[in-house]
Amino acid sequence: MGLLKIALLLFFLLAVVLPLVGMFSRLADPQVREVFGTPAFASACVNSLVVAAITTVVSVLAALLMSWVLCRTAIQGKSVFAVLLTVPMLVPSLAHGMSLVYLLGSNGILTNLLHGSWSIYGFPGIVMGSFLYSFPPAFLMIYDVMRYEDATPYQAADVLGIPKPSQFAHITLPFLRKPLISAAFATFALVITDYGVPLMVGGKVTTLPVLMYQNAVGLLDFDTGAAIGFVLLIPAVIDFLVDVLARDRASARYVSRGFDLKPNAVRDAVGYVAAVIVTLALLAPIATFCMVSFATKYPLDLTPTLANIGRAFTMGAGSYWVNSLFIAFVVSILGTILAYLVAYITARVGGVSARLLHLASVTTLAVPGIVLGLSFALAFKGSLIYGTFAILILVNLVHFIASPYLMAYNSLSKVNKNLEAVGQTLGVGRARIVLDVLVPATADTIAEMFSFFFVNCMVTISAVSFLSTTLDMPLALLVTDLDAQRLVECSAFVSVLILVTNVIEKVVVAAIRRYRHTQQSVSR
Amino acid sequence: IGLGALAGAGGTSSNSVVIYSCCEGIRNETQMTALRQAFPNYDIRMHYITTGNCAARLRMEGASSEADIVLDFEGGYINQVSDSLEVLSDFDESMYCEDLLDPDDRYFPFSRESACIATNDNILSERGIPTPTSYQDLLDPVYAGVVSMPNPKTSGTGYNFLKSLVNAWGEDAAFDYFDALAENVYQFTSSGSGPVNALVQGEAAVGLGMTYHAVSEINEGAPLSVHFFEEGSPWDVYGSGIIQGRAGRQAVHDVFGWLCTEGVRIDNATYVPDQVLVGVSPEIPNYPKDVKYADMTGITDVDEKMRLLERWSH
Amino acid sequence: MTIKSQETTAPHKLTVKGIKKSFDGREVLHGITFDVHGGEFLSILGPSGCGKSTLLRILIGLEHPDAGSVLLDGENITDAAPSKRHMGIVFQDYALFENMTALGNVEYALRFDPTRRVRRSQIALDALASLGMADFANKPVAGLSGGQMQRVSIARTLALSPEVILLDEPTSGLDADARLALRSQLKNIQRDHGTTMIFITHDQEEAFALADRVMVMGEGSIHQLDEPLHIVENPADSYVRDFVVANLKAKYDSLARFASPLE
Amino acid sequence: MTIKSQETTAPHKLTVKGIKKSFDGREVLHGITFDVHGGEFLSILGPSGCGKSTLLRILIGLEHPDAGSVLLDGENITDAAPSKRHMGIVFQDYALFENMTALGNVEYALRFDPTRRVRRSQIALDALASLGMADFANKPVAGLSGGQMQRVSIARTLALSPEVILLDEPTSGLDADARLALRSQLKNIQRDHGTTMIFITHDQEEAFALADRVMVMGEGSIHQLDEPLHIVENPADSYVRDFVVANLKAKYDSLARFASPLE
Ligand SMILES: Nc1ncnc2c1ncn2[C@@H]1O[C@H](COP(=O)(O)OP(=O)(O)OP(=O)(O)O)[C@@H](O)[C@H]1O
Ligand SMILES: Nc1ncnc2c1ncn2[C@@H]1O[C@H](COP(=O)(O)OP(=O)(O)OP(=O)(O)O)[C@@H](O)[C@H]1O
Ligand SMILES: [Mg+2]
Ligand SMILES: [Mg+2]
Repeated sequence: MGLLKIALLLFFLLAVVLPLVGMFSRLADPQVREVFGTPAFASACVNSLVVAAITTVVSVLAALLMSWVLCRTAIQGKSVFAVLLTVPMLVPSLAHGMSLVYLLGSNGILTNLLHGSWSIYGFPGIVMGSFLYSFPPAFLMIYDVMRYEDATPYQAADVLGIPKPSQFAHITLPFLRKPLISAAFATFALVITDYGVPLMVGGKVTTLPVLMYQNAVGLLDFDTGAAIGFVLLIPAVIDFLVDVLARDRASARYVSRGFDLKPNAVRDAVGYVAAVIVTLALLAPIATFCMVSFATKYPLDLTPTLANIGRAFTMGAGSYWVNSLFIAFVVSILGTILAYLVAYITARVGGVSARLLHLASVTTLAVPGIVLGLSFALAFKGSLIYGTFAILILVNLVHFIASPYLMAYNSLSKVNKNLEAVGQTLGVGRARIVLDVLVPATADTIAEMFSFFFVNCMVTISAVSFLSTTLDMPLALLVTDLDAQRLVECSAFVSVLILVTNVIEKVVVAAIRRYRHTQQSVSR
Repeated sequence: IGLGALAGAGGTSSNSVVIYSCCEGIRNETQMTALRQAFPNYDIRMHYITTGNCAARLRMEGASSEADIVLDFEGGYINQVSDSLEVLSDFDESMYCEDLLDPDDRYFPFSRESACIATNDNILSERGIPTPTSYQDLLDPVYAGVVSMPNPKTSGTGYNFLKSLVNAWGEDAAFDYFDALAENVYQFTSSGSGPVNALVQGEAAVGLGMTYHAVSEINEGAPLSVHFFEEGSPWDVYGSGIIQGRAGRQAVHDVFGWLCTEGVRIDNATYVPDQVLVGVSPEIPNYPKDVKYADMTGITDVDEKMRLLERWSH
Repeated sequence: MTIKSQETTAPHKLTVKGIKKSFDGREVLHGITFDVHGGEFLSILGPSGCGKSTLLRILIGLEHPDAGSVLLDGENITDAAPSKRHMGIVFQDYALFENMTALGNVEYALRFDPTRRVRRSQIALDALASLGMADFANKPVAGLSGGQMQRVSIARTLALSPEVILLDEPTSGLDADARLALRSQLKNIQRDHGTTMIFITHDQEEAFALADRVMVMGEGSIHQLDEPLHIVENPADSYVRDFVVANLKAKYDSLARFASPLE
Repeated sequence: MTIKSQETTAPHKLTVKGIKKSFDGREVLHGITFDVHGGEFLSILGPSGCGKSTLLRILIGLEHPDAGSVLLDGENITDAAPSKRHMGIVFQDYALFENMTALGNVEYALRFDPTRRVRRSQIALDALASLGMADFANKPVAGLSGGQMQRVSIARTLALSPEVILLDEPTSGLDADARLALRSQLKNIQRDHGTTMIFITHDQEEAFALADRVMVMGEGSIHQLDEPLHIVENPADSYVRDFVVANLKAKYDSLARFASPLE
């Protein structure tokens, strides 16, 4: 056990702490810090803050609304809506930016349909695009809590004669305070560190990640890139602190009663309308790039064709797809094992090093991909793994480990605390209890962890763009490359390919889960 | 953790050659088809890479790069990483136009890529916007929100426009101009192909982009036309070079030798007809002839580029 | 104490007639009929899943019966909203508003009651005080012990001066000491306010110790409803005899060992 | 029944000497010394947080004392591994392996015991049968009631024939009926196997009803350890008198109303 703890701590030291420390040590040079005094930096800061703040409000409110609709109204097809609302997570953020142009740009489909004369470039575009990819995680965070809320306080309130709106304000909102805060900070950190959407529809609005991209990739000025990366770390670190503090105070509640929702015409109508509007808003852009990917030449010739598939594969989509699948599988397997081991130690073994491990793995949540990627490039260049699949696997592993870790942590914390103690008194070792009892008991969580790694490896751009070679390049990077070669239809098709891959992965995992559950209920 | 074992399959056997090309896909394909015919025994792999990424990689990795050869790499960027390139003393440079040559012989010209003001004529007429005839025209409020330009910070094409006007009008006048133009630009795109993409999609009515991009779209039926103003067409040399330490390999030597002769000829005749080779000026349908080039003195000067971009605020 | 049940009038009488209820096609209450006298303490005993909670939820209107009716003082309240029945309910898991203080929990509902709105702080404090919780008024409920939370929950109900209080296993979550303390407080409330109490418990000794009458339920029906002593003397059937009375005897016997020193 | 505690030898004696334990600099056990006779049923009573569970965890080796020692039949086992102490422990929350059947739970540990490995099915079935759970052997434990789960948990411990069984509030999660049933089964095990039982509960009546001797704990120390009748007759101090004895009396009084019909 002690050896395992040391090995894991060493892993985080080498893969997280050292690269970041190495990168930020460049800030010691006052010349590097000069960027903080420039007007471009100041305006990028303001832009980033404005965009992230607005998007956070919109995403979290929409997430709250949809959670309410799915948990507190009697509409039909809730599980379908719940799935559809998370689909935008399955495509790269860049694709959202592109699809907004197809849909709402000056010559966009909807723009022409409605004879609109708006311009989405700039703040509106960034906010809309950021909403698309930040809504699903915010929704999941709130929905997962609201779904398990106990109904008895509401029944007590009904008996006491407390009106429904007041119940919402004084029971529901306080109950959701922590998840709302967590979701708000997570959304904020997610939006403020993304460069995919602003690059596509940012107009003249430069945000911090774009500035970092311009400096590191455009001007080859890694020092300035590192300096901006440091600033990008700040909101994420605040998010992390808030989250950790809020999480630790969370009380473990047990459900005693679910809500029995009697039909209510007005409330359910509101529910349907809201669910349909939000779902359409999220899916229309995705539908658009699916359409573009099968157009002969968008927008001049919309005749459907499969030619873009052939072209995309000629341009290497096939081998990049294999690269992505390979990376995603290896990361999902190694990552799940690693996150589970760490969670086992922090949730069930304890001790000082466990607290350190918890901190280390949650900290990775705070490191933006673009920062992580650059720090890896600077730290590992010239090492054995540089330019190989190994570094891509490592960077994805580190980039995405926090959430699966927390999933495992929460689920392992819920499993009976005394199992290992019983094992010890019965003469059964810890490892056996893990394999024979804990793993089966948390199998659903393990599947979820695997899925999380997989999907994110398929869509990520920020962390890998500095690190991949032309041989091990993942598919998502092809989206920008094809766009830069004026092959927008092929580029849209690559997004579709990523989407389809992720959908298949989700379906397979869901099928395996269902199979397991039916097996269990048969034996019952 | 045995991640090291998963190292990529990037083993370099003696007859393999890896080329990083900043050319578009179709140009690469043409080169590859001809290369395979010329060198059936060599294992040649060519990969598209965006200019910025290529530069960032070479800056970071230097001589340990996976690539052996870089192809069609923008002059400003190639100078920024020229430390990582071999001095090309073995090859003959007399065939190239003199104004394209690198005094340090770190690269040979591959293409002369020139830029234009392209317009989507459907959009212009729909909105009743006149076709611009000068840079000053573009400051007219009728162009508000319909102009697209690549960002000089991330795109060589963008920088070409900036540099050409700095040379023509002096630095202050040029920057004043772009500050005013920014009022009408709806987006500074990160890649050089962004404006032409936007024109094709009908997002922009006027785009500052590559001539050959616009012409290839015209030849595919897009309602675009190309225009040049009196300051002349901004242009730049795009070069090829060998990564430090690779020139000794016969395969690399052969392939590079082919690329900077036959390769240039083919590309010049098929895609980018601006003159590269002495006495060779091919024609391509719809490609404007007798283009007046802008004065691009100092376009490959790295320090100058850094100084000017420092001042660029968009 | 300023809380009083609706002054003067005699304590209220609850009449339950032929209540039936099915869930998913399975009938869990097969026609339940009984009266509760005003001011009475009625304990309901019965095995898990026999329908005790369902019956209580129908009485207060959280569930609607498939057949039968509920009358309060002769008035049919079967279709009345839960808040209009002059009843209160206390759940096993307290069902407190976790983000508020003890006082906040009790005051909250009073804000929506026009007649009590103005004096709500005083009423709430009095209700807390009557359960010995005055000192905890400004504590957040999340920090209280189980017994304290249950008292806040009862005070919250009491503050609205209900005529009937329904208690669904209010002592189950508490340890033995808190249980004993709560028992005497419930009896005090019944005595001081004349409130009718209907009390579900799994603990036979508790049911018999507290009740004026005990109702023994089997699956969805009533086996016996009578005064404790009568049930012990004349169990209605073998179920009541074997299960209820025998268990009481076991407990009595184990304590009787200490009879003389305890006397 | 084929399960026997280590044959022939007289029941085993547990000696606890000067046990001290601190957590985060706060001492929660201030030097606990007592003997448990072989085959005895010892109940431990005490307020929440007084250190009962900590004491039990030290006895079985899940926690190491800062000072003091634990001896089994004179042999110092303070540093022995939990599995080498011939003791078993049962927790309030059952701590069952939820993915297995009842039989699977009991069999599981036997797989790792070379001497019982071969006959493990039989041993496990016997253990379940001795707690009346034979019919549930092939049911997944997740579908069982609390009382049934607790019996599986006890059977799991019993299958390894421990000399001492430690029970940390095994009845707290159960309803009154399941509680009473479990009580008699625990007494049966003690009688049939001669197993020493150390039993924590919050229920005074339960503690006194079951125990050969009762240990009343205050914060980190022992107030009294004596036979039930002696404690009731001669409480060691006012804490024991006011809290333990007075509560017993209240319960006795409430049942005494039914004394004559119950006799
Ligand atoms: N909302 C519901 N939907 C479906 N079945 C229900 C519902 N509420 C109760 N039941 C079923 O009705 C039966 C009676 O339930 P009820 O809760 O009234 O029992 P109970 O006597 O209170 O049991 P316990 O002592 O365990 O609380 C049970 O079989 C239960 O599963
Ligand atoms: N692992 C631990 N770390 C820190 N403090 C602990 C630990 N285990 C117990 N304590 C503290 O030691 C004291 C005694 O705890 P213990 O669980 O032994 O009490 P208990 O008598 O079993 O209480 P209860 O009746 O509530 O179960 C408590 O104050 C508790 O908070
Ligand atoms: Mg119930
Ligand atoms: Mg305890």
